[in-house]
Amino acid sequence: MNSGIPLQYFLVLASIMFFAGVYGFLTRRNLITILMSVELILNSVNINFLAFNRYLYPHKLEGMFFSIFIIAVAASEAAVAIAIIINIYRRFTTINVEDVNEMKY
Amino acid sequence: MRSIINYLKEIIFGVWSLLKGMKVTGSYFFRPGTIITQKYPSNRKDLVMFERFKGEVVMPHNEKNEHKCTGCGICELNCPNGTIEIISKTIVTEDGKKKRAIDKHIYRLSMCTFCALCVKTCPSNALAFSQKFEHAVFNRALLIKQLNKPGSQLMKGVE
Amino acid sequence: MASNQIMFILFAAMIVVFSILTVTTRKILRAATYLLFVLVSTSGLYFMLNYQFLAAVQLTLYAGGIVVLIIFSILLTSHISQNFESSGWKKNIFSALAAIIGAILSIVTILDYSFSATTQAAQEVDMRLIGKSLLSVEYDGYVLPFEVISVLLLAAMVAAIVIAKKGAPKKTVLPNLNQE
Amino acid sequence: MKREEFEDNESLDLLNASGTNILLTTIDDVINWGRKNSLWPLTFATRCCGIEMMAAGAARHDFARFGMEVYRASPRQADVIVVAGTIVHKMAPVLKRLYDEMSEPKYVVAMGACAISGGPFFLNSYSVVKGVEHVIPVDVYVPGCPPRPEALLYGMLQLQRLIETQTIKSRKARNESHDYK
Amino acid sequence: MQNRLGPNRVGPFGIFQTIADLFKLLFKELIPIKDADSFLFNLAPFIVIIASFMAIAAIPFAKGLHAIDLNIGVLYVIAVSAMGVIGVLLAGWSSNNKYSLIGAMRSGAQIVSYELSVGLALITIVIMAGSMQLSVIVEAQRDGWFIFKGHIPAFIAFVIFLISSTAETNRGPFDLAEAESELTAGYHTEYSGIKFAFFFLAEYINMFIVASIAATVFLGGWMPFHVGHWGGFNQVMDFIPPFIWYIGKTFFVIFLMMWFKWTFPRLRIDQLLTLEWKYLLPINLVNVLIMAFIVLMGWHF
Amino acid sequence: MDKIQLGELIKSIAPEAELKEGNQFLEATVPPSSLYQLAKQLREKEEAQFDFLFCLSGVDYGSDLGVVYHLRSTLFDHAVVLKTRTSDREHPQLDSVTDIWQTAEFHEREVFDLLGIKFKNHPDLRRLFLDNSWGFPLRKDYVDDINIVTK
Amino acid sequence: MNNEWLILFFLVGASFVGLVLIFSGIVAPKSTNPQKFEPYECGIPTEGVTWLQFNVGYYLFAILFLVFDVETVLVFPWAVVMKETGLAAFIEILIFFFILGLGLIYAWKKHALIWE
Amino acid sequence: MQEKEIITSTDEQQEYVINMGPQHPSTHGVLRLLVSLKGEKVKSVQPHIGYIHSGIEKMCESITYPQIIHLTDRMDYISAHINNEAVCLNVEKALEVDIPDRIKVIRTIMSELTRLQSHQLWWACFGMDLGGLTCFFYGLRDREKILDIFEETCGGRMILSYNCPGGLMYDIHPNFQKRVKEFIKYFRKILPEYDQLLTGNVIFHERSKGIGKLTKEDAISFGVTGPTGRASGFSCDVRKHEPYSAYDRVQFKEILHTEGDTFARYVARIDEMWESMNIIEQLIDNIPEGPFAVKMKPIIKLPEGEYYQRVETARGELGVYIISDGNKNPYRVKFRSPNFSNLSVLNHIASGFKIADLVAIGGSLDLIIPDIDR
Repeated sequence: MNSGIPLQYFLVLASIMFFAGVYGFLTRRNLITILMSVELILNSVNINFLAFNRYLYPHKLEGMFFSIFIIAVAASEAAVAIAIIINIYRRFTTINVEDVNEMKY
Repeated sequence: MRSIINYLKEIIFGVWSLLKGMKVTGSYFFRPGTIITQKYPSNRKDLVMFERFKGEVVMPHNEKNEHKCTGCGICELNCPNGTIEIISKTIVTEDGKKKRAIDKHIYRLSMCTFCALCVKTCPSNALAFSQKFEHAVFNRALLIKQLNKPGSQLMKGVE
Repeated sequence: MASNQIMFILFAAMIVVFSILTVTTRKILRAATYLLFVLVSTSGLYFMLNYQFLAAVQLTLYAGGIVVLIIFSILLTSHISQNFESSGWKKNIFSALAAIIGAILSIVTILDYSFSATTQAAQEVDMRLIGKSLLSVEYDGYVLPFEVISVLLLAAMVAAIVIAKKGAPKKTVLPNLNQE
Repeated sequence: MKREEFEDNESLDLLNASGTNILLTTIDDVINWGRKNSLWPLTFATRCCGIEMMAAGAARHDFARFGMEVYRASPRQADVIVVAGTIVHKMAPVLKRLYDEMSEPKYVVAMGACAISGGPFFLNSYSVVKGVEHVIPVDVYVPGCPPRPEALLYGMLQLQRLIETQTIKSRKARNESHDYK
Repeated sequence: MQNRLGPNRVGPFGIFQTIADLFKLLFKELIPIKDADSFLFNLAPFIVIIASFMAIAAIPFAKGLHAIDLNIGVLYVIAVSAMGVIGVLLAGWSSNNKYSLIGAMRSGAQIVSYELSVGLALITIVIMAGSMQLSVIVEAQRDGWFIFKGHIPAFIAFVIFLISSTAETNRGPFDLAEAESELTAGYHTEYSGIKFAFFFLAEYINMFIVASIAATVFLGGWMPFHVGHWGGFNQVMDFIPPFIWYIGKTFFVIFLMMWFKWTFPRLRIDQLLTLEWKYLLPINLVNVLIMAFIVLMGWHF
Repeated sequence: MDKIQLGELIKSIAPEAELKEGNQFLEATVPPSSLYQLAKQLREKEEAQFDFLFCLSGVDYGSDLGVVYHLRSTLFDHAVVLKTRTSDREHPQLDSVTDIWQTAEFHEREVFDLLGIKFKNHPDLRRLFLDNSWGFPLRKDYVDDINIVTK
Repeated sequence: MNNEWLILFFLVGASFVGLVLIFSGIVAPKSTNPQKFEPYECGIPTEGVTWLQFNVGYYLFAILFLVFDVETVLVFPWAVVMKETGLAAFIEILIFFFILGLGLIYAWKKHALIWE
Repeated sequence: MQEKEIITSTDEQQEYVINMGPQHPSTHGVLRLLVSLKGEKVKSVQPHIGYIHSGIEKMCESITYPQIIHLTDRMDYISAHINNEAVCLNVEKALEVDIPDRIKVIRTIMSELTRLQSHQLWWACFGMDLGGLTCFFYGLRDREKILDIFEETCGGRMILSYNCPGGLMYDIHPNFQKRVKEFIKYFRKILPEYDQLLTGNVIFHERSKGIGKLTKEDAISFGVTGPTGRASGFSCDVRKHEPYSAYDRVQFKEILHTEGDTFARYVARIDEMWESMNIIEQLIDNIPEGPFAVKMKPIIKLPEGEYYQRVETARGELGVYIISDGNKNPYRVKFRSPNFSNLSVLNHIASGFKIADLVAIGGSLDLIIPDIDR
């Protein structure tokens, strides 16, 4: 079923995604987009986990469970992060990182 | 504990009240006899309006093409919004007298508010209401009607 | 080409294109939409790898949960006519350089390394298995993380409520700023 | 209902005569069949006629039989605007805007005396528009004050007949003459 | 139900009404809105329709008659139909219209909330069936539908599923997102012509999907109605083809949903969420536990 | 209270009031300056308690512009009509009674809209029915050749 | 293989919408009236921003939803094997639900479930 | 400086104003409400009216008294008959015409039927405002029955033009009594169904109880009359306090509630339907014989003076204030319309509730916009 697709392809794909996330994380100034970049990074990691699991240890489920837990953690992280973001917005009416920095006396 | 009982009570009563409402609508669903829809255009043949229904103002003519309108203008005067316009002419009667008579009784259906003041105040009962209600047209000009038919005459004995 | 190769190329292309678009677009809700596409394609990849449960989880939680949450917060905080002001080009270029160099390095490394393909037969991942190992307390059981997750969720929920309920901006804060 | 039973066949013939194209006729027929059987009115009512329009939509007269099932509140999705009631000078720009915001094809029915000519408020009134056709083009006039629901249904039948006569070309011509330049 | 006839003039009994509607909408102008984000504005109907289509894929219409028989069937349907809400949110935001935005926010909050109840109500049945594969669930009802087999918890789950799926499809008393008397047409206020038709279509497809899920999971899908040991009766029931059974049950559920819509006044947004979070969700959680307990003790039929 | 007692009461508050026995109500005409005080007293006096302003109409008397207040007490069920008029047709101004009867807010806006009488201390005096570009149509000297069709 | 079917349905849906849109775009009448493209607001020009003022209710519920969604998804595998695993699974899920129930009760008591 | 900019743009200062109407399904016509929102909460409502202002008061100054009837018909068109009655009573009072009992009784019956159909229509629309589609169909179904009675006698369904100064336009139709009795019998059976469908419904309770509270003091101060005022405990029924026509010879209760919320207004109207049926039942068998109109002069001229007449329409107290200078046209006519005052209270009672409640409150006030704008 996964014949013809070497494992490396998945890893390359994941690393492109990872570094796109990193790029976004570095350049973006909007808190929500930063969060989105983080989600990208987490996803690329998930792909890696699953690819390794499928290709190298197909008789086990570690990679998969790891991914599930990563997703669950990501969800709670996103919930808290967005609560914080929204609170910042309510306070400063902006979610720009730099503006928020300036307001921090 | 109290609050939990109240909570359950609330749910049960709520659901019960909803079911009662559903019973009403449901009972109608299973009684197709309660459908009261009139199948207008297909029931057009036997759709009778009430005799007093105010469809439009007409001037009844008898078979000899005679009407009762003397052209006195009382209806025009009583009309609240200028629906009726009377264009009169002078005619010479048989005995040689000059007399005012109606030339055109213009009735603007597009403006008529069916207040019935014209019909009621007409001294010679020349106007009446018809039961026709299908008037819709594509051209507004068609809603201006001439009530006296062309070539019609004043009915004998009406002053 | 086999059908799964086509699928892989399709998904991979979508992931690459949309993840780059996500971090470069100027409109915030579009970024979220692109992110959604990335996540859906990822779940497609999972389907391909036959991790169907995980794919569904990905769809439900990531695409249906986190993205919705993100869109919600975007709806609440930004306006349709708002674009990002681009951060300084210097910063952009340096970040791009860093990202690209990092990507190239890691890709080269990955391609260099030869993974030893396994000889073991693949195990069919069905729900029963997942459920059993999730609940088992044996060596490869995950009951502890399973319960810990619930604690984590509880913590997240409490935290979110505490933060959100903390209240609206206090008007008294603002005049002080003026005095300084 | 047969053709002879309708009022005002002359205007219809006039419309029919202009711009028939044999090649497009069948396509037009199909399109018109769809359009005429699914006229969604805009919920727009100002005075008494609006109540009669509601009555026409209710159980006894049941607009829905003609495919006018869905009263759309948004002009984007409505096909026909039934101007039910008086339009005053303050309302006229609003009506115009609503009409403009409707998507093609759109039809206008002037219902009742007020919409056709100002009706009861024709004389002596300082603020009533004397006829809605000063504001937007009207397709069918339904006189009455207010018209019976049946009369409105009859007007809708008339409108259906009007739609049958229209072709892509004639609609185009109609739109161009009424759009803002 | 409303003392009226309904559409009856297009074709016999008005069966071509929808076709006429569709034709008309197809030939209606598409209005690009000023200041709207046209990309997202056009994307929204895609997302909504695709979500509906993908959910249809997993539904077993009759024995063997379904596109995909995933081993996670139930979860898959939930997951895919969850995507629809994103289309709604995008539509509302990109129209640059106040009504749309409020409508979208409402429907977003509503759909995501009620998704939980749908999920938990289905879990109740999954416990009984021991599988998430829809075909297996149907097979498991060979000797009786789950709504009868599962005692009261199954019935409660059915009711909850009905309520929350009605809410999830923006129907009935829960149509706040397009509450006509408040927000004109809600999130699709600015959509015209065929784009609007897509939302309309998606709404109806979604209704069909949830109804058929309810029919499949609770009412035995394409399984005929059997009563214990009445051999003759059961044979008569078997004679009716499975597809008819399936369609019949689906329409029965759709009819129930219509009945709700026609009877009840609309809820307010806060009441709606209160209903979900304070009533349905706790009841559902308890219900799942009770069901698990029943299964544990083997008390079910 | 009957009409005579009411008349005495009004006289005691505003001696300059002209009383007239209408065919239904007691009518008191007062100058604009004392209207507000009279209204307030009538509202607050124990024995009067006119708490229901059931009609407020502006009238163009030809030379003067006036406002007529119909008052009623829901407690004693007696009624009185207050009238005031100003001869300044260019900038007519009267005191607002909005703080005494809240319903006056809309009624006064209507009077302002149709007759052009300004009310002092009105919280939100804008035109109610018509746009700002219109004249004051209820005045007798209002002409509008474009819109008004006469027979 | 099932997965191809998924793609197929996706493509059918997408192309259905796309083709119909394109077709409709060709055949539908167009007009050039500039008024038409303005946002609709009951026939009155829009005033102010078209952007909802901040409302806590919406995102609070979205967050709660996310948390419970995770929980629902994690319960599914349990539900499948509940029948076979028996008592142990029941106890495990009891703990799981209990902890989450605490969260719900907390939210309830904190009035987070009341719309503002 | 940058801080300052940020501070001025805090969302506290930004008004989110949403526009409901003039074309809006829930405003029942062309009322325009500017609603400032905070979240979904209504901060304040500003009614903008005049979108159907047709200058009736000005028009009345140039037409004769009988002709005024056709304009009052179109003010509050749902209770057209009662409006006409107000004008006729005022003219008759001014001319000191003695009206025979038959006319009085018929007028009263017709008024009550008008009130009934008005409340039915209100029920239908209120149900639809709240999203209950079927209410609309049931309410209008029963209303059609009254309209048939009207049409048989007066020739019009809503706009009756049945009153004229000095009596009635025509005599009642021979079928009138029979049909009214049939209707009352039918409607006594149907009205409990309304209760089952809406009044007892838990969703409806949630939507209406405690929403839009109006105290008695405010009701009086705002001049809120009719069922709306009586739901707040303001005893303002003109039929009771200043009986006109035949109201002094029938027994009926003045419906008073004290809660003053949307639910109380709803219940007040439902109760009023029962009372209306009681009144009709007392009168329908006792219509005295006599002429249906008093002979009046062809041109009616009111003696110089001022005349005020109030009646109780379905929405509250309608006052007709006529200043006559002795001509055939009135010098000034002022209609004190109940809806005008009822509308002014909207901002007061709707602030602080949600936008969905605003619709419910607006529905419960039962506003007819042309009556406000005149």
